[in-house]
Amino acid sequence: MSLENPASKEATRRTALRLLAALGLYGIAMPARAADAPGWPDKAFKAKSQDDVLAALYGGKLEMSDKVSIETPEIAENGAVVPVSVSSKLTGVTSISILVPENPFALAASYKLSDASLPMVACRLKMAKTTKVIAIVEAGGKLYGASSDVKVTLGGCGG
Amino acid sequence: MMIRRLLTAAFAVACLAAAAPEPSGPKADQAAFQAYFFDKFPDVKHEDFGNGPYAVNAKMRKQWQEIMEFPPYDFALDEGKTAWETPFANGHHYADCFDNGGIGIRQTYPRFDAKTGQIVTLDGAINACRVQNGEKPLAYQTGMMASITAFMAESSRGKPFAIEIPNDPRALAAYEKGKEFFYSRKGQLGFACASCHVTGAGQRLRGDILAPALGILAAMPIYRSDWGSMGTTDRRFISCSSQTRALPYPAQDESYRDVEYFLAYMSNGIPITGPGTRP
Amino acid sequence: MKTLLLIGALTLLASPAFAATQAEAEAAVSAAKAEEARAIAAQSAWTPTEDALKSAAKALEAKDWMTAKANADEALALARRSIEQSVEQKSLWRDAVIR
Amino acid sequence: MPTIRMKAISSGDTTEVQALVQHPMDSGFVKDASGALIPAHHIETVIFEHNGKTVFTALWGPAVSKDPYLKFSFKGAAKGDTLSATWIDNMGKSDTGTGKIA
Repeated sequence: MSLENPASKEATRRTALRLLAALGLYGIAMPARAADAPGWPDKAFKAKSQDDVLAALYGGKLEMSDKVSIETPEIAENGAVVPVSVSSKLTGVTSISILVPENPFALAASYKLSDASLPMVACRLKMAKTTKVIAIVEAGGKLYGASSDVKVTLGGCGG
Repeated sequence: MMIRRLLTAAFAVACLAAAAPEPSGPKADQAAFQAYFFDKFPDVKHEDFGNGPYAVNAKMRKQWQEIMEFPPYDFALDEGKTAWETPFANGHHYADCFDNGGIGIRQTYPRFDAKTGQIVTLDGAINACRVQNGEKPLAYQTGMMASITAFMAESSRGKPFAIEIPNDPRALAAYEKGKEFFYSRKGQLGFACASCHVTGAGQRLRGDILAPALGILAAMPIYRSDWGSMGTTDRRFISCSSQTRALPYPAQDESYRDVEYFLAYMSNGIPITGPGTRP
Repeated sequence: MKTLLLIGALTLLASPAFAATQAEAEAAVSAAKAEEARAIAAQSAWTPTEDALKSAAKALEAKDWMTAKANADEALALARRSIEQSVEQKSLWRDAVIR
Repeated sequence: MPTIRMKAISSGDTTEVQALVQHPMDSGFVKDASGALIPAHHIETVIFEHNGKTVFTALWGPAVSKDPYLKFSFKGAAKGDTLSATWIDNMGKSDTGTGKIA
């Protein structure tokens, strides 16, 4: 999809939308709404890149680790519902975040664990296209990561 | 004695000769239909055909099993159960309209109705029940209709399809019309139901695995991730029509009811799995 | 591909040299509508025919006779083809039956 | 109709919780039939509490699937205990549901 392709009005329009979104102007099209829920990290959820999410959410450096495991399907049956589960062998885990860098906003979900929690979580996420999925586990103030690839194809005449 | 035996043999040969070129009729159709799928998917257990694409693709099956840990149709099931237990304004219930109080009977629909000479689907029977009790009919494609059929299907899980074609020329005619519909190419793309769900069954089309026609109705109604909601058999038929660029018929159109009758009869013996989830 | 060729041909026909009058456009639209009604009755209508008819109706409203006629002619051709399909399938479907 | 369904099963000291919440989770990137963007409408937080203590908190963006599903585990609860879940979305709507640990 290139900007130079004059035939692709739709692509241009979508790019324009994305630019608007990037500039933060996207919000003006929204109806007035209540303030975000207390404790919801607005900045992290609006970040476009993995680095920006890390900076907004943790401010630390990520180290890939085999003590973190992430499980995703190789081929998503539908990008709207992709099962993702993350677990870790680390102790003292305080949070688990899941990033989908190819989505418009990189951070999909972040979980705050308690003293009673076991270091695992499973959920279902939307993925716009074929992407890496990154799990970030925070333990003892440090960040450990693992990643996995998901192939996303279009839905259509099935079922 | 000798002559008699010869005559019997001759008669048998004559019968064979008459039948050999083309065994026909619903029974023969059903045997050939099921043999085709059992042969095409030798590793799939027969009772598993009601699980559609998940029966024939191991990778998708795993995702499905994860999703089935807490299936997204649970809310619809709850809604259906509540509606089932709530009396109509006249004090009657859905249960009063059906055999066995409506429990464990999904596998016997669609049925031929000798009074009208028409095929009655489960969805049609639910609305007939409502109208009979002074209630407005429900919209056919999604919402409450899907919730109630989900509840009824769940109560019938594991019961094999048991569709009857009574000895009535009108029932046979409906079956034949359904069969013709199933195999006729339609729409600008020139696809028949059979193009995707017989010839193409198990293959990928734009990322989706095409479900085998055998048992395809056993999972109805379904929660499709693609829809993000529940849908009935009508919704699936209508979307199939649109996908082939054929102008869809109205829900419960005679053609759709007939093809449902044909398809369900072809699946006799395949257990009900509904409600289901699909990509 | 056929549709593309058809559209190409129609575009040629719709060039100024062949500019349609209001009467021609209206006649083309009603002919297409009649044919589509037959297709619907035969349960063999196609969605692109409906789309072309909608575009034709819009063009009529906008008094764009040329576009209206082009869209109507496309709809007519599609409706005819869809009826032909159903006639062919009356016998062809039997070849697809699992035996 | 309740918007939260929970299944909490204890085995030994560990309780495995599965929850399904009914919510559109509109991303803000999808258009409706008329071509207009459907505004973002998604859950932002879900808080799970046991005996008045928060045991797990989910922070969600618009990329969480419609009718969200969540599974987690925690220690220290017993069969028969009540677990509660409260969600709040970006439009200020919220709901609380409870489930018995089995």
